[in-house]
Amino acid sequence: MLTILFVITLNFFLFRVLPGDPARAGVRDPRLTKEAVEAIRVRYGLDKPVINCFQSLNPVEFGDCFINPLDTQFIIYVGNLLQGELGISYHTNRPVADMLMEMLWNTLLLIGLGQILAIVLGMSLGVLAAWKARTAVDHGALLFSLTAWSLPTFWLGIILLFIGSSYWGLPIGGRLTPGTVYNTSIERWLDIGNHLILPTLTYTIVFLGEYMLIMRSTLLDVLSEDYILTAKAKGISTFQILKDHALRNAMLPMVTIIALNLGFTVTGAIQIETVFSWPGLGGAIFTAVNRRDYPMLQGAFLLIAISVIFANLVADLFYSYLDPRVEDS
Amino acid sequence: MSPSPPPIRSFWRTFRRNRMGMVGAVMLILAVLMAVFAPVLAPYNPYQPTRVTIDDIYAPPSPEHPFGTDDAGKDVLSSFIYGARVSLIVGFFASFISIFIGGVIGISAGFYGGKLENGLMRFTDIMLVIPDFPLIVLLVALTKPNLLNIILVIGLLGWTSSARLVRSQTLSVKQRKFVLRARAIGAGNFHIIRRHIFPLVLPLIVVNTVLVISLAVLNESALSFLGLSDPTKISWGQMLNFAFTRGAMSAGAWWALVAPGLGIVWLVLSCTLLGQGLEQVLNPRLETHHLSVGSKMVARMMGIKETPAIGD
Amino acid sequence: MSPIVQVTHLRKLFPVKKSGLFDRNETFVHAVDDVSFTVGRGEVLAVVGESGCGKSTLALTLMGLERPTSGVIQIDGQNIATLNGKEMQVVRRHVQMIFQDPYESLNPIMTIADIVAEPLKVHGLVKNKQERQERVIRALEDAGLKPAVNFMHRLPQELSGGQRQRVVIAGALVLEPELLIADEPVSMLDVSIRAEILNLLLELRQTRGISIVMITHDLGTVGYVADRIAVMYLGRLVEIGPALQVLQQPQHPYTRALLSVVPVPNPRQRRERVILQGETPNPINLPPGCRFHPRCPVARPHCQQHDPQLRLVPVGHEVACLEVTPKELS
Amino acid sequence: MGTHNPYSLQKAPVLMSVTDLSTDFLLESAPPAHALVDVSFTLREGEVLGLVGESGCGKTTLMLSLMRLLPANGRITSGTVNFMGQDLLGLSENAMAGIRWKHIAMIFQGAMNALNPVQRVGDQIAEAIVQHNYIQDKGVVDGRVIELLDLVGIGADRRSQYPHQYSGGMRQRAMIAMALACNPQIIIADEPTTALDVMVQAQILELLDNLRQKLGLSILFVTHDLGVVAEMCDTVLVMYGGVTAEYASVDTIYNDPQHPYTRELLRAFPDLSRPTEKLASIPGHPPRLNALPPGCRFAPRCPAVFDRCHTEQPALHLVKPGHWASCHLVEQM
Repeated sequence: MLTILFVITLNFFLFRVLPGDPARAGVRDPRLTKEAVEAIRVRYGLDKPVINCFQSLNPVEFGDCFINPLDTQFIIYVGNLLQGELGISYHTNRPVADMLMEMLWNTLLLIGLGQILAIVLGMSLGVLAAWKARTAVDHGALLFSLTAWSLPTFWLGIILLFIGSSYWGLPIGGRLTPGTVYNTSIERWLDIGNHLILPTLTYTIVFLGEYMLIMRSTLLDVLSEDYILTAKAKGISTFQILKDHALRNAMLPMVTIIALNLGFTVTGAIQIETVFSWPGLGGAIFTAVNRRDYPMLQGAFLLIAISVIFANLVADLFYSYLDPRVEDS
Repeated sequence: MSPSPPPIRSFWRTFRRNRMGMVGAVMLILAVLMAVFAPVLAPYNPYQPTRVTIDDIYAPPSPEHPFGTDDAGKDVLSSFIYGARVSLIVGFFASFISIFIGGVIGISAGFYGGKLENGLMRFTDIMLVIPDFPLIVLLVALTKPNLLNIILVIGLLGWTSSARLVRSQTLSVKQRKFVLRARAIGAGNFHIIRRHIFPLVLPLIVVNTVLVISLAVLNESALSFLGLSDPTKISWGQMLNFAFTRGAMSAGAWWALVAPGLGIVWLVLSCTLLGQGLEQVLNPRLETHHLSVGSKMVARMMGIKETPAIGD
Repeated sequence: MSPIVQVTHLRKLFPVKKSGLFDRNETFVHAVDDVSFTVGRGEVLAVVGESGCGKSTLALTLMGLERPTSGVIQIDGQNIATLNGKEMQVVRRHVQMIFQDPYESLNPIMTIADIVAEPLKVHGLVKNKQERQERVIRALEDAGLKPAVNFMHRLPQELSGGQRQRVVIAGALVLEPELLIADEPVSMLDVSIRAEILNLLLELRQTRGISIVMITHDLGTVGYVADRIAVMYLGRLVEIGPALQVLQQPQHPYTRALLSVVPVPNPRQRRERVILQGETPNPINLPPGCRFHPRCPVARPHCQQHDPQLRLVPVGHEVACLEVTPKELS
Repeated sequence: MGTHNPYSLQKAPVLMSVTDLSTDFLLESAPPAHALVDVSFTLREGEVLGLVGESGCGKTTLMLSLMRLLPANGRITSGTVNFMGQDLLGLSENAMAGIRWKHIAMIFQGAMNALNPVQRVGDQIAEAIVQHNYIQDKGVVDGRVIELLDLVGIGADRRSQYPHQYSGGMRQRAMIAMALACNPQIIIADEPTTALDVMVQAQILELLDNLRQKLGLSILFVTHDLGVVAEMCDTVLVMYGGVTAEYASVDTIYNDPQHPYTRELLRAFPDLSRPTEKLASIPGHPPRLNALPPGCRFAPRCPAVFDRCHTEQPALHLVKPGHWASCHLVEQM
């Protein structure tokens, strides 16, 4: 809760402190008269003081401290937020909330699919490497993971795009093939799926390495614990020991890492969506930065931060389900 | 009876045998050498304006231009060699900033505990939740994308995970009995941090620095790729940006895409390997076969905990 | 001569964190609760008890590493609670501590010489290198590490457990203390080398007149080292007296039970064993009356109501039990 | 606790006999360490054999060799372990897995680490039952778990708790209940009371002794505590540096020890019944298995050492029926 409050505050003030008058930057048209600019400022509420005592923060202009705090930009912003109102895009003049929602689903599709694949494949590879520790299988998996981790996301995307579009006949980007008429929704989904292959593959490879490395090392740690020896002494088979005793204990650090990684997923999304022209949040952030579309950026940040906070909460819950020791400590 | 070798020398002796770490170190040294001696190594000076004809644009590799030419008809090899400089400078300086902040916050939070720790860790957790990269993009875009700003922004936002790591290591060192012994002697906090905590947290900081460098390099290249590079400096990310946005793909000019990308992979991989190797050396785990017996028990069996000594 | 340590009504409580947000009733762990005793000069006092009885907290409080909740600790006649930082440093020099685990209590990256010299540096006692070196050598040799030059440049992990414990002792001796607090000094060592460390401590008592407070759970060895034994249960002293008297004629039912279950290395000797059921309860919710009554084999109803105080049984032997009748003073 | 009548014990059938068992550890940059050299003993029905020694003496190696649970770098180089008419060392891995816990179960030191922290205690006990008895009916298994917990004095309602909710003594009891799950003939107990307080130790020892009598168990009791051995065991195997120093009945070991190490160890061990005598110590320290002295492994610390000891490891000599010791002095007698 405190975190969300902090994020909202940071989000608001960051954009007031940063250089460039939003109105002027947002509508870069030299033909606009002073009056027109002023009208735009009024329209977006930028004529009001930022907060008590400060008329504006960049450049810093002190203002009246005894005004009604409800009539400041900050409180209006928070109030709008509480109503699900994220402002209107400077660029498209559409409500930010609507735009974000559209893109959120696209991004979630990409991130979700990529993460699930990366987690499943990475963990399996990690288990395999730990089980066959110090053999060629282990060394091979290790080298592959280290290399995968070292690949710049966007570059991998470019290379896959290059190969995929010239040799495998995969689409060069976007979400749907332009100009296609779909007879059924299945056709439409198939087209989306076709467009998803390369970005998802990029995403999976980039994250797979780290999950594999973590899984391998925690599993090695867990397997050297005395309770594994107990299980072995009980006559339990290797497979069952891995399944019943080792994996659940090794999952504990994995969950933490996956939760921490969710912030990084956005990093990946920005790069991948830019390379593949995927109409998602990441690409939108990049476009909005270039266009100085402040309401859009603010909205996107807030959405991402809240999603990450939420995902962390879920991870915490999952963790306490996995580890009975958490409740009592 | 010869005295035992100083820790540095015994560290080197073990590290030398670590294949992964050595490969990483050699790769990193090669990259640094290439950056330092760029003017000697590069066949052309990429900063010098050149006259080009249409044939020079995206020319495939040839004896004159071993890596081909780019969209402006410039030699890719030369740009590639000079490009290493930006990645290395940003990588090193940004990670030093991150590690310094992370180290100070981590050690003070872990050592002093109480309200200070609560406050600092609260702050760290919040910073950890806010996704770095969009913020980096935004800050660099809205300030001016020059080398200093890029370093500062990446450095000032990249300390959170280090702070957490250093804190947990500090906590575990603090629990150890020799810290209690130092207190019993009457040593003050500053003495304990300097003599007992910091030296034992240092190995972790070293490993972490190397890994943070690789993250900084990745972030810098991604920024440049998105067009947010210092326009006065050639960097690998910038080369990729130009190639990607100026038709290298449709021209089939793979050479303009491959070299700078591999450069980034080379640098990041060298740091990753070095980091892994350092970790294995500085923080050794008994990697005995797990499915047969606990390594703790092996240590017990072998009497490893106790080493035989001299003089009796 | 005044005793080196005088502890009166010492109490150390640790607050327990409550999970309930609105629960304002704070609860406490009663680690040490109303403990009084003295340690004479040149005396070895052993404090025995099971884990959780408060003996380690007692040691830390004596060292000034934990602040007492109430009560007075006088060392050398000075109340350490009222001392300022500088005066406390002086007291600290005269009170040194030896720890249980010699594998853990030495910093693994410092050489033996650095470890032993550290107290000198902390207290700024010697100005030049040569004097420091001499004192380090003397301390090492006094602790039985001869010749000292063979050890000075080594790292702790190159020494055996016994040698490491000697380094810890040397680090304490270098400040020429008057009081040593030894927390389980031999429990982590192999049986065959325990005696050398214990004998070394006794020797230091002989040659330097150092007083020792030894915290231990090992009833087997206390008879060899201690002049007096104090038995703790749930934060309280239940019995204190001359070592042989406590070992051979224990008065408190807890002491008796404890002594009866110590395994004796002689298969021909059969004894009546008093095995108490259950385990020491946690020191948060203390039973009313005598703390020991729920597990006591001789408890009677009045034990639930009255909290017994230490009383003299014969001279010098005190017991806190309602069921023990004092003998005639002779 | 009653020591068995040695005469009745000698008539009891032999359950397990171990001959010349040797184990090496392969080391990365050194010749293999001989952690266990030619150890032999027999374990009869109902017998408690004490395995005594200090750190690094090979007692844990012996225990793991018997169960064939050595780490990957451990190799059994010679010997036989005869149990129920078959050599355990010759069995396939699958057949050995069938022997483990069903016939030979273990109790470990520090039960906290030996119990899986994220599994309910009851489930961990049930796992062993299901594994070896192929019982699928949950009610039957649960009934057996309750029965086992009752046997060691733990209430049935605590079976759904996790190890961290147990006290140290309770965990060790749960470990014992788990060991009894398949009615094994032999229990190997590795320092089962080392980390516990004296009173809890007494409770656990009493429990083990009662169970031994009630169920007719044979116990291989690994410990460094000579007091516990005197109270618990019928026979004693004293180990030093991976070899057998002395092997005899408990009475002989304590009252007529022949090996200098046994004698010195007994003198170094405190005895509450003789609190005034000065405690002796053995100079030096136990050898590390990868840095063993040539000749007799005890020679560097032995008070009765002579030239031959530094060059030749003495073989195990029969002192008198049922009493072996490996010392050149014994041979010369």
